[in-house]
Amino acid sequence: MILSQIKVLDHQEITPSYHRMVLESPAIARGAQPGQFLHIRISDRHEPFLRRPFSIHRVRREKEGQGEIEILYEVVGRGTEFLSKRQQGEYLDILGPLGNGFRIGSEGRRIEKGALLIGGGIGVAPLVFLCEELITNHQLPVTVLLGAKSQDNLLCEEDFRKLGALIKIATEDGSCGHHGLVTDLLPTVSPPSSPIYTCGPYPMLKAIARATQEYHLSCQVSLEAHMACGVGACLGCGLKTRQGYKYVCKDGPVFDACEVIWDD
Amino acid sequence: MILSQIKVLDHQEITPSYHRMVLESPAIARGAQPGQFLHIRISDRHEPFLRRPFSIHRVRREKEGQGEIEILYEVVGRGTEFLSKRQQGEYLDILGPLGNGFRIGSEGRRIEKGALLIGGGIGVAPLVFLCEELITNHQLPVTVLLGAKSQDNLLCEEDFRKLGALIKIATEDGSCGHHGLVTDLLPTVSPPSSPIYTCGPYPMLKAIARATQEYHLSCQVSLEAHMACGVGACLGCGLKTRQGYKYVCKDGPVFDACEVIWDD
Amino acid sequence: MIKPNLEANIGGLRMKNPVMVASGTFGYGEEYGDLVDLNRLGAVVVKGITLEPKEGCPPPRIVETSCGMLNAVGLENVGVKAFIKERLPHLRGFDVPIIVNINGKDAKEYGVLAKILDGVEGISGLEVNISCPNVKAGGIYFGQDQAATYEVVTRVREVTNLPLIVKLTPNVTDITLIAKEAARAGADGLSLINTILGMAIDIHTRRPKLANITGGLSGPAIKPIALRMVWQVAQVVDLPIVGQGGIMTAEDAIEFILAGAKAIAVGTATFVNPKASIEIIEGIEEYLLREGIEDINALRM
Amino acid sequence: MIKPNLEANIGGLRMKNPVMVASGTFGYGEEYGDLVDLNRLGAVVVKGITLEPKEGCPPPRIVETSCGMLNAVGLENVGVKAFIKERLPHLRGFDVPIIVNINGKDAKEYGVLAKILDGVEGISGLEVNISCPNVKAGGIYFGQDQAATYEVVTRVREVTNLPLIVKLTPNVTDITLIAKEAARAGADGLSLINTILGMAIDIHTRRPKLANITGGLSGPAIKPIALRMVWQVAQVVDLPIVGQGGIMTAEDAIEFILAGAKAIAVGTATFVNPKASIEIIEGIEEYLLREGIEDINALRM
Ligand SMILES: Cc1cc2nc3c(=O)[nH]c(=O)nc-3n(C[C@H](O)[C@H](O)[C@H](O)COP(=O)(O)OP(=O)(O)OC[C@H]3O[C@@H](n4cnc5c(N)ncnc54)[C@H](O)[C@@H]3O)c2cc1C
Ligand SMILES: Cc1cc2nc3c(=O)[nH]c(=O)nc-3n(C[C@H](O)[C@H](O)[C@H](O)COP(=O)(O)OP(=O)(O)OC[C@H]3O[C@@H](n4cnc5c(N)ncnc54)[C@H](O)[C@@H]3O)c2cc1C
Ligand SMILES: Cc1cc2nc3c(=O)[nH]c(=O)nc-3n(C[C@H](O)[C@H](O)[C@H](O)COP(=O)(O)O)c2cc1C
Ligand SMILES: Cc1cc2nc3c(=O)[nH]c(=O)nc-3n(C[C@H](O)[C@H](O)[C@H](O)COP(=O)(O)O)c2cc1C
Ligand code: FES
Ligand code: FES
Repeated sequence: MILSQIKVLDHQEITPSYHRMVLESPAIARGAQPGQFLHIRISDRHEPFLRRPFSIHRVRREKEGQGEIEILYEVVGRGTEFLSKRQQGEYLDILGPLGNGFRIGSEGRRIEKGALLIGGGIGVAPLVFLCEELITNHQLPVTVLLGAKSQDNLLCEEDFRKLGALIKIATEDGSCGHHGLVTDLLPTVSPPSSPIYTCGPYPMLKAIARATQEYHLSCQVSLEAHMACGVGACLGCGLKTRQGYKYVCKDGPVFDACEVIWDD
Repeated sequence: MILSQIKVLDHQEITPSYHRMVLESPAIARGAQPGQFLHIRISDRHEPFLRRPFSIHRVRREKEGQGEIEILYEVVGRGTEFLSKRQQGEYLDILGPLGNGFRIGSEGRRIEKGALLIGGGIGVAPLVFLCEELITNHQLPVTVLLGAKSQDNLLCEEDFRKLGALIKIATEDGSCGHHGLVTDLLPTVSPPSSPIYTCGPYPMLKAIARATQEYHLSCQVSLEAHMACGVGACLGCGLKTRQGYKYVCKDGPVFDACEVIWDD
Repeated sequence: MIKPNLEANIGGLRMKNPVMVASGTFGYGEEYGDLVDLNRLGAVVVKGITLEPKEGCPPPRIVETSCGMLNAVGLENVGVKAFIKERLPHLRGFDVPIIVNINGKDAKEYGVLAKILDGVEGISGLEVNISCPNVKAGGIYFGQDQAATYEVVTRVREVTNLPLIVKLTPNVTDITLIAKEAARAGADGLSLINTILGMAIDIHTRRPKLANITGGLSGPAIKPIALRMVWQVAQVVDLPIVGQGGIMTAEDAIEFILAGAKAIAVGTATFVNPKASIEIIEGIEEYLLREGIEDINALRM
Repeated sequence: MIKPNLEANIGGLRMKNPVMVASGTFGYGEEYGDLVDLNRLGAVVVKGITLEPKEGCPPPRIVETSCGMLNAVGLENVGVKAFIKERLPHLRGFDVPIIVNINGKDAKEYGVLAKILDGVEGISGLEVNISCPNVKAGGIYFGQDQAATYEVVTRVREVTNLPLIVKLTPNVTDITLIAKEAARAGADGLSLINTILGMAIDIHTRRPKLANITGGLSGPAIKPIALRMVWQVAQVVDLPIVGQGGIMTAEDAIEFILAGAKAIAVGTATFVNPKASIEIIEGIEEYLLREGIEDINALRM
């Protein structure tokens, strides 16, 4: 956990609502795990007041002493809007890496058959980092199911392709791939027993959790909660689990789907 | 009184604390009087919360339908600091022109002998506009007494010189002109009976008011007060006068020195 | 789709929309004349009036705070007679209900004021301010005490049939108790909240920033508190509520309506954005259209 | 010039500087371990403790507001036994006074809690929280009532000689009355203010944003209110005050000290800037140096 002023190396608008920001931080790049997040101070004044959490989208740590991290974000409110105005060369006050990321080969078991990544909308953000880790460091075959409202909201297809993942797409309006929800694609995946890693809107995660529970599949979900501290101090991001309240920021944001008590 | 989004045409840092901003507004340029001010919204979020008042420093209205106004300001707190970061091409939400400016030839009497302008620190801002008006439109000889902490804080000497004013300078550290307060220069001015127009720190204005009252000189002071509305609606900028409370934003900011009840 | 109905009714006072401008933030309706078309507003609540002209507090009277401001104007006003003679005529020229905010030194004076105003042409309602934090005699005391609230409202009720809105102070342990007393004494509506007592100190001069030492906090900083109080009162008192406190946007206004307010008042926002009230009216209408709600009175949590 | 003296003493609890971290905003002192050197702090007030473990409120528990936040955590904690066994040992490793924030269901339970904690190694003082707005039984009720305040503090006072700081709620008509009762019952110090009850509504779902409906407002939005209450209490009660509510910077802290606080607590600021407390200590020292004040206890309005 590092708190520092970090330089914006690059900031690209992918579409008016999606932005990609590259940040210079050898220290965070060195320690970051897929699924972990950054807690970013949006303004040095009191509004927007709280920090905003963003998953680590990609990490580059080519040379010793160098390192870059990327976030991919959607403009949904005042904080992200303000963030989208920050320019190359400016500095951001960042706390991270925070939380527990995806466990690869959880409980000591090695994954042999490969992994299934399911991303909905902006939820793909942490999955690119994870995919790279799985393919490059673990030499595992990865299938990615990508879901979006429409082709315009489809993110990172190229990134996953370059990494060598097999990609299946679903859009709600049918403008690309399967016409329907990404969860419809679940039965089409083989082998059906690969461990699942997923991030996306709550209803999607819940549907996946339900499906995987039925088939006793290992499934890790990356969840969101409104956060104040990001480090477990405020107890603001409480999540109902079978072991009582856990904290999205400290115990998560990645949880086993089966330990989460899903809301209606 | 106009409320509009106004484009920043130019924004120059004179020294790290003093900035000059040129704004595009034919409508304000057309109606503005020396001594009036603009009420500028600093942020479109809630912090800094209130608008900030700035005197109209200069006006250009060369051609029909065109017009520029300038402010000259000092960075003293969060609002002016934030303002100093606005860039050319951005838009500012501005209410103005507001207030009652300097009265030239007050009470119907024409000024014959000329005018004496006394500016302390950033208080010179409205005097440049006034000086231009006096010299260009009223063909009056103008003497300007300029005071500052030191040579580095001396503002607008060149502007006054170009307009053709006679200038005398005092600095508190003696780095330029008379070593002492600008009020020390008062007895050196001739004719001693010119009407006085002044803006600057409160103690300076008070000293001048006292001196001019003794000699029964006409003296107009431009005063400051913390403001909310800027238009006379909140009664926040109350000023004690011999006629009861008046409002700096609506009745002023320019007042006859003799009507003000000066604080200790 | 047809235009949604925005009409509101506060205890007999009918408005074309639920958006008022709050007392003390819109002068006597002349100051923003060039910028705000009064005819578009739901109602105008004028600056607080007293029986005699009042000088108010010495300056400095206002201080900016985080997302808000403190004011200690101290009810400066021209007095009821000058108000009727000099300020009201201008307001009569508009097609908008005028609500007069009244302030007495004691219960009797509230009654005297109400009687003077009763029947005066161009006045549509009274807002009985029992909550000004910046005057020593009277003012805050009434609105912090159940019995005093009952007495003041009773006195006013006795002498007028004008719609009577009682303006409550948030500086209390349980605002519902005061609200209930106002209702029992015959109020037609409740206005809440007035400002919250606050303070600021200059660390360089080591003196309070306001000459009056303390002042009333307003603006977005207090919105969550105001909203909570409106919600609390709406649960237990069956009077229409004029919600206020930190409303800057249509979204804020809608929050208050969802919390149970029948109308809202825009206060400090006008200083920051003179057109706030107009933009809020437009924004509420757009929201209702978007959500497919035909009548604002059907908007509920 | 020599370094100014920053030492503070809150009813026998001696601190190297007047800057505490506030209850509920610093966990059990471990969470910010990497970033904040506990040894530099004046004191650490741990998250509120109850007799039995407490589950707290369902999520969502926090909402951002203008210059502040609402929380409805609901005093979730591991219970006093687990606290002593599992959390305290880590804290004992530091050279900083640990203050335990205690919360009972009734006056008796406050007494039981205090007795359990009395004499436990590593505990330097108790903060008796009679002001949590997010628990139904107990909690806010005590701090809104003079008699209940007196009773709770008396019960705690009977069983412990630890420095006793009573934490007051701002949700009252007159905080000085409650402060006086706490003093009369034997408090060694007062802590104010706790959060102010507030609310936020989602206009799209038309539901409250917090599962608990209402929550406690903290952050810079409430600073003017907190400052006013500290000043009011300091005028009439002769106990050292721990000022808090919206302190973000050293300047804010100094305002509280000028208003009459002997120490201050940094709460919500830590979420925004984990190093806020350390920067505030440094900023106070710089201010004293700049102003030529040799002892912080000499700093007065
Ligand atoms: C662990 C984690 C990782 C995330 N990673 C990403 C990412 O990689 N890319 C991305 O675009 N978004 C991500 N999000 C969501 C992102 O944090 C929110 O979209 C963002 O905080 C919205 O801020 P705002 O001011 O624009 O919206 P507003 O709605 O104005 O924000 C108001 C408040 O609500 C909170 N809030 C609003 N939406 C969310 C949300 N979905 N989750 C948590 N808090 C929220 C804000 O933090 C703020 O406190 C992540 C959230 C979490 C918890
Ligand atoms: C009619 C008028 C004309 C002015 N003209 C100029 C000008 O041409 N150039 C210039 O540099 N300054 C001018 N000022 C002063 C300028 O308004 C303040 O310096 C500015 O508001 C400070 O804002 P801040 O946020 O940087 O300071 P902060 O101290 O952080 O401001 C906090 C609050 O105090 C108010 N405030 C602080 N200082 C003053 C002040 N001196 N007068 C009024 N309010 C103040 C701010 O408006 C704000 O509400 C003028 C003031 C008035 C009333
Ligand atoms: C400068 C100022 C003056 C005010 N004067 C009055 C007044 O005379 N009578 C009154 O009932 N309320 C008065 N108020 C309170 C407002 O009407 C309103 O209730 C309060 O400010 C909360 O709303 P806001 O946050 O939207 O401003 C005043 C508020 C301000 C800021
Ligand atoms: C998330 C959160 C949890 C809190 N928990 C407690 C608590 O358990 N006990 C307590 O006495 N105060 C608690 N408080 C109140 C703070 O200690 C502090 O008094 C209050 O937040 C005002 O200060 P601030 O504005 O600096 O945060 C909590 C505040 C927050 C924001
Ligand atoms: S955000 Fe504070 S505990 Fe998770
Ligand atoms: S600033 Fe509102 S009356 Fe002058």
